[in-house]
Amino acid sequence: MSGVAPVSGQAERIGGELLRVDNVSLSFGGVKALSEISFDIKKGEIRSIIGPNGAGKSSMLNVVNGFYQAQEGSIHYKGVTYAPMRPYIAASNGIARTFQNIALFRGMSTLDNIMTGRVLKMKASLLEQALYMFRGKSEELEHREHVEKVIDFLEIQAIRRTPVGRLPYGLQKRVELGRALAAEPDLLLLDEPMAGMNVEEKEDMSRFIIDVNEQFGTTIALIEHDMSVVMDLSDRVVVLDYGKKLADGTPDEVRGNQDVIDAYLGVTHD
Amino acid sequence: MFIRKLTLAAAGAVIGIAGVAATAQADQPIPSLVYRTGAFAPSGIPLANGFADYFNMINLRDGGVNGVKLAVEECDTGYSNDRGVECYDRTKSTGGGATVYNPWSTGITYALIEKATADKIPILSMGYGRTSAANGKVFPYVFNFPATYWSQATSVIQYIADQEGGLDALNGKRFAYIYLDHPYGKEPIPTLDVLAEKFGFTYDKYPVPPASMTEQKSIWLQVRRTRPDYAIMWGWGAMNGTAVREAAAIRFPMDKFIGNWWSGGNDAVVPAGDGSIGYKSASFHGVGTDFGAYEDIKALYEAGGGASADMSEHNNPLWARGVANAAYVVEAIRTAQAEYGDRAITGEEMRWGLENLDLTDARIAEMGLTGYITPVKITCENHEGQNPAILVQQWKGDQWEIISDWVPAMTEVVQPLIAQESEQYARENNITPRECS
Amino acid sequence: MEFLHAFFIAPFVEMVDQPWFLFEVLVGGLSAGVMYSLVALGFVLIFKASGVFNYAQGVMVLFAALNLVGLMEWGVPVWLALILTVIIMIGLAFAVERLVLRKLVNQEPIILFMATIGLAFFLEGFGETIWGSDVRPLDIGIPDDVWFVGDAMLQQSDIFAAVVASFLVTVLALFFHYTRIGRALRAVADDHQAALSIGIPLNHIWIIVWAVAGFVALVAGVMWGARLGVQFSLAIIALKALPVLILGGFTSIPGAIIGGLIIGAGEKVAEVYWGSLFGGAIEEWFAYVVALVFLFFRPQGLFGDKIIERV
Amino acid sequence: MFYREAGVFKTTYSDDMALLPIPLDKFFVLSVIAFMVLVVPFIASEYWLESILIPVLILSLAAIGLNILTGYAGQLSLGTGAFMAAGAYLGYKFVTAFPDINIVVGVLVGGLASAMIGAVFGAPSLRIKGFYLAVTTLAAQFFLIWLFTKQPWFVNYSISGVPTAPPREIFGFLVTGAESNETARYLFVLSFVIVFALIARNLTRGRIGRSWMAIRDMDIAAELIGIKPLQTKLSAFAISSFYCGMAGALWAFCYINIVEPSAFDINRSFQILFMIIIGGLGSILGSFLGAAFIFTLPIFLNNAATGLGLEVSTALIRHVEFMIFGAMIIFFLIVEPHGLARMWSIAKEKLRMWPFPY
Repeated sequence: MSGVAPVSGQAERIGGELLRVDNVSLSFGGVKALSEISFDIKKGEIRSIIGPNGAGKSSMLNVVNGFYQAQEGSIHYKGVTYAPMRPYIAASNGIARTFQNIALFRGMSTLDNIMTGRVLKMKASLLEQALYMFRGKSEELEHREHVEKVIDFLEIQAIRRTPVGRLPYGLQKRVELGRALAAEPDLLLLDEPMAGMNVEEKEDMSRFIIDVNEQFGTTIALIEHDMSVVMDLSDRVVVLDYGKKLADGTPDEVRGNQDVIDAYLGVTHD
Repeated sequence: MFIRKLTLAAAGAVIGIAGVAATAQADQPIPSLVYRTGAFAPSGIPLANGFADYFNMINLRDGGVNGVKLAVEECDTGYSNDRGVECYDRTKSTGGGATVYNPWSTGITYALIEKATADKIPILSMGYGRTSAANGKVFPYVFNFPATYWSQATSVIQYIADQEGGLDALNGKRFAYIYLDHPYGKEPIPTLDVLAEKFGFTYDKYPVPPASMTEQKSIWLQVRRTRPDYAIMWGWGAMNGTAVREAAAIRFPMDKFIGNWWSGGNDAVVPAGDGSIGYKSASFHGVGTDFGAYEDIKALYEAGGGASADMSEHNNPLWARGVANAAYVVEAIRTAQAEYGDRAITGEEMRWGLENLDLTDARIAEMGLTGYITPVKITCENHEGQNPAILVQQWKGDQWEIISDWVPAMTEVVQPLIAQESEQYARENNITPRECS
Repeated sequence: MEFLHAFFIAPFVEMVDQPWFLFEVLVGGLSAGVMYSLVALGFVLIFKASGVFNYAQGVMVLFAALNLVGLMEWGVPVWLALILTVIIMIGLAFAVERLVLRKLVNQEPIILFMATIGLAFFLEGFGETIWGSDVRPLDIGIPDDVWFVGDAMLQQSDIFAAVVASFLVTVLALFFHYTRIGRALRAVADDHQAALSIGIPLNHIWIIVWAVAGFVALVAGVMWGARLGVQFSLAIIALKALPVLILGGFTSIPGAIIGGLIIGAGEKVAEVYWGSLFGGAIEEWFAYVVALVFLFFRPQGLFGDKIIERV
Repeated sequence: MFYREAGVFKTTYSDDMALLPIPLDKFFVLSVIAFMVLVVPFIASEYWLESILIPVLILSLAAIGLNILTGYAGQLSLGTGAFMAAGAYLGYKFVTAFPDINIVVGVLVGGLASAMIGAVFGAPSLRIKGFYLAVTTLAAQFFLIWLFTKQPWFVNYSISGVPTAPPREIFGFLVTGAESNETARYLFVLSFVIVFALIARNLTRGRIGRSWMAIRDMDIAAELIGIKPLQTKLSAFAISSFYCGMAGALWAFCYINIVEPSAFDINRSFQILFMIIIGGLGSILGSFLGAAFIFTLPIFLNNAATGLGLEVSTALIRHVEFMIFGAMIIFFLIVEPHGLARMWSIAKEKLRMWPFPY
């Protein structure tokens, strides 16, 4: 992938451990989706999770932000242990995410969608909101200003008022990223942000991911199928297959791992 | 944000005014709060037809009452109280102001008493409505002759006593009271309580909710278990037919099942087929087509102005009741015209007409309604009439037959209750009872 | 204290005291339950095959019965009236597919649900415009005598209804298992693509299933009409099929039957033994409140498919 | 080119986020309100005030309530009538228990009581949705109406069970009861409706409104970005019921003047549902349009039949009314799921372009 700037200045960008997944196992009615997975994510890095279809990547993200509750194992985040993580705790502690199948609020405008990303930061009481006075008004304005910055950053000014249901796929993905960014997350989980995009859109999206990481110092966990994107963007990569961890390391390390190559080439396990 | 509504409203206004103007000023506007739709339609349709037929017959035969045509304006309430109020508001000022309201519903009557009093329009709730409104001192605008529910309840108990061999025989008896769970069905309960205490009988109450009145299985199971000596019913609409049917299904003796006069229409007995033979109900007027004025009604039908789709409906006591009600209204209009002149009278004048109504046997004979309606004499203080009483009729499989003489009400029981309740009402509403001299 | 006694002890003492009466109450309740089941069955058929929650099923029951009675009043013999009514219901299925479902394909379920509320109102108005709003007795020779079992009195019509209902369920079961269309209908419930691969267009599936539901509605209407008379205000009672579905699960035919029986028997027992304690008429809401409580513990119903949410 | 936003430049977010960012809109709404308050009482007949405007306004309030729940928060309710009844009965109870307290408080208390009951019946919404939830709201419908009919305490042990609304004054004018003047009642109802329509508008465009819509559009995603589903759904139920409760109390006090159950039966619930479907789901303006449309259509049909000199029976009109409502529901769901409100905004859009086709 040309056009994607090489990641630079790793030394000062990446800090200590932000999140650690410890021995997580998850099963649905007897079917194991994840078994004994452990890995960590460092502050400021771009961490990718890859693997063939059905490897349990999305399940992994779902466990991290508490949508699925793992039967075993724990999540350590910002020095606190959660077993399991809960969605509200995750969201209120700075974990935001996008979804594999776009999960935007289709009936709402771009602006409103992104505003929902700020919901945890708004404190106005019901009465203040009802009257649109005091904090009810000041908050709206203050957060609107922030949201406008996100809109500028993602270059979607023109579709501010458009209901997102009417937007093309690529733009919807961008709005969804905007909604996650609006929450000013410490950890951003991106579930296949480039799936179904053409080359140009992918380039744009890659640029946004790098910018987010560099400008705001946001830690990013990324699921992506496009290997070249993953290898270009990531600091470290976790490989899953059939719910098990296959490999973990820098892009180069992973690329050379025989198990990974087998898994991707479809060599049967024996 | 309101503007679109206004455009709509304006569009409606044009047609609305056109609708209002359709009734010419010179006619006597008679709103008719009917229910030709919904679960009460089986009872409401014959009533509304009889009511309309008599007025139209008068228009056809006599050209109105002393030359004033009667303009019946129907509004469908569906027997629902709130729609009754809507209908009232909608019709009260048409054609120079409504003459009198016949709500055909106790609930609607209750809802309209204050409104109509404030608007000075009388209500004739003939054999229904608020019993204590019989006290004309407190309720100058409400009339409920020729008998009230409380009177009827005492008459029914009296009739049972007659069957059992005297009032003493009531002691220790057990009755089932099956009623529509509506102001109508609740109305006689205070009187039944008094009577139960006075004569030593007990009664079980079985409310039937209006919304699901065709599902009475559990009630009749309980009746079957308790095996009451008599079952008394205050039912209406689809409830009547279902009750008689269920009673027949559990083999309840039909001659011990007595409905009030609203449970005595054909809709009560037809659904059960032969099972309903022997079922009894109260009444306060004749039944059938064997009366003089019927010839004129037939003429109306021949002229194509009749309301019933099928003239066999005229054997239904409820059709007869519509006719009776209309006949009372016409006579009250006549009475008022005698005082105020032969023109369309106002609501206030109609009130005077009702209060001075004195319908004698002689006059009834002139009307061709002998044996069909009962004489009444209304006074300022008594709006129920002088001799509240009931007839008992029995279903013979193809027609109703009157099987009793007039069974008088126990006025000594009812009058104190009326006085007590109406005085309490007057106190609560800061009404000073008027003087009747 | 007195209340506690009346609530927890007295009813059970009565039940033991007069077992024949309890038996009668149960039979009465079950026969009412059969009626709910028959309505619920129509819901399930349509829901399984098209994912549409057909609120109008109750009104369809009355619409079918009303057509039957109306035709009979015109002097049409019973057998012909039945056939004509079936044809009318099939025509209705066509009209619904063409005018409603086809235009709302891929809409959210809740939109379709609201559309069927509209359909219910339309059918009610349409039926009454044509046939009027009188209560009509329906007499097609269903026996109305009684049998005595010990002290207990059983209505033959109740037994008859139960027999017809079980017959109908058997026929439907056979239809689903042994005919090509039946198998296709089952397939479409699982996967629309699968149904297409059998070679039956989705539109046809819809028409068929609505027609079958119309037929079930006619059977329910006949049973119901014979018992209570035919008129649209019965639609309120037909609404009780909704709690039945919650109990039985939206996709299960046995669930609809058993749910109906439980609701029917439960509400009659509750009304007879506990009703007077609360002023009577508790069966108005009993079924709904049971459903509500049930939802807390088993949202998918007794026999329904488990709901798994995915992102 | 009269109606336009071009040339209107907003320099602050505050301007952009004002209730009505386009000056002409603002002027328009203000003049409509002024017209309703200052002109209508003088030109409308008693019939218009009493039989059309008052009920339409009250039903609009109830429709706003249901729209908050169904249109904004996506929770279908078939129990609107019951929540109105709760407001009417408990408001009545409060007003008669404390005769000296202002009637405005009485109406608000009716709303609050209904809000609490609404929250209780909304509790299952956490676990269930769609038509499952609709069935539980039916439980509310049947249970509450039964309760109010059966327990004489709610109607102060009145024999008939249909007590009349007690007469109460504001600024010396009677606004409830049979004796009250219809203009006073109209203005009383209108002020409630204006205030609470504005509040509803504020709520729905702010944080809580966005949370409702997020839950409606995709509840799982909403939960994952930190919107608490229980709190959000319950707030929708409570606020929706608050509006319905106030509407119920106003209906009983200022329109039919009696407190009774049949005004709040399941048909009322459907009527209001139809109002929001035809008016526009998720639109405050639509609530008004729908209420006016549904309420006046039968009157219109009636008068149209009479006006055309057709001898049509009252029954037939009622049946035809059912057919038209049913057909219109289907029509709107197919053709314009956003209802009259969307048609209005399309018309506005056209107006903005006028006279150019694009």
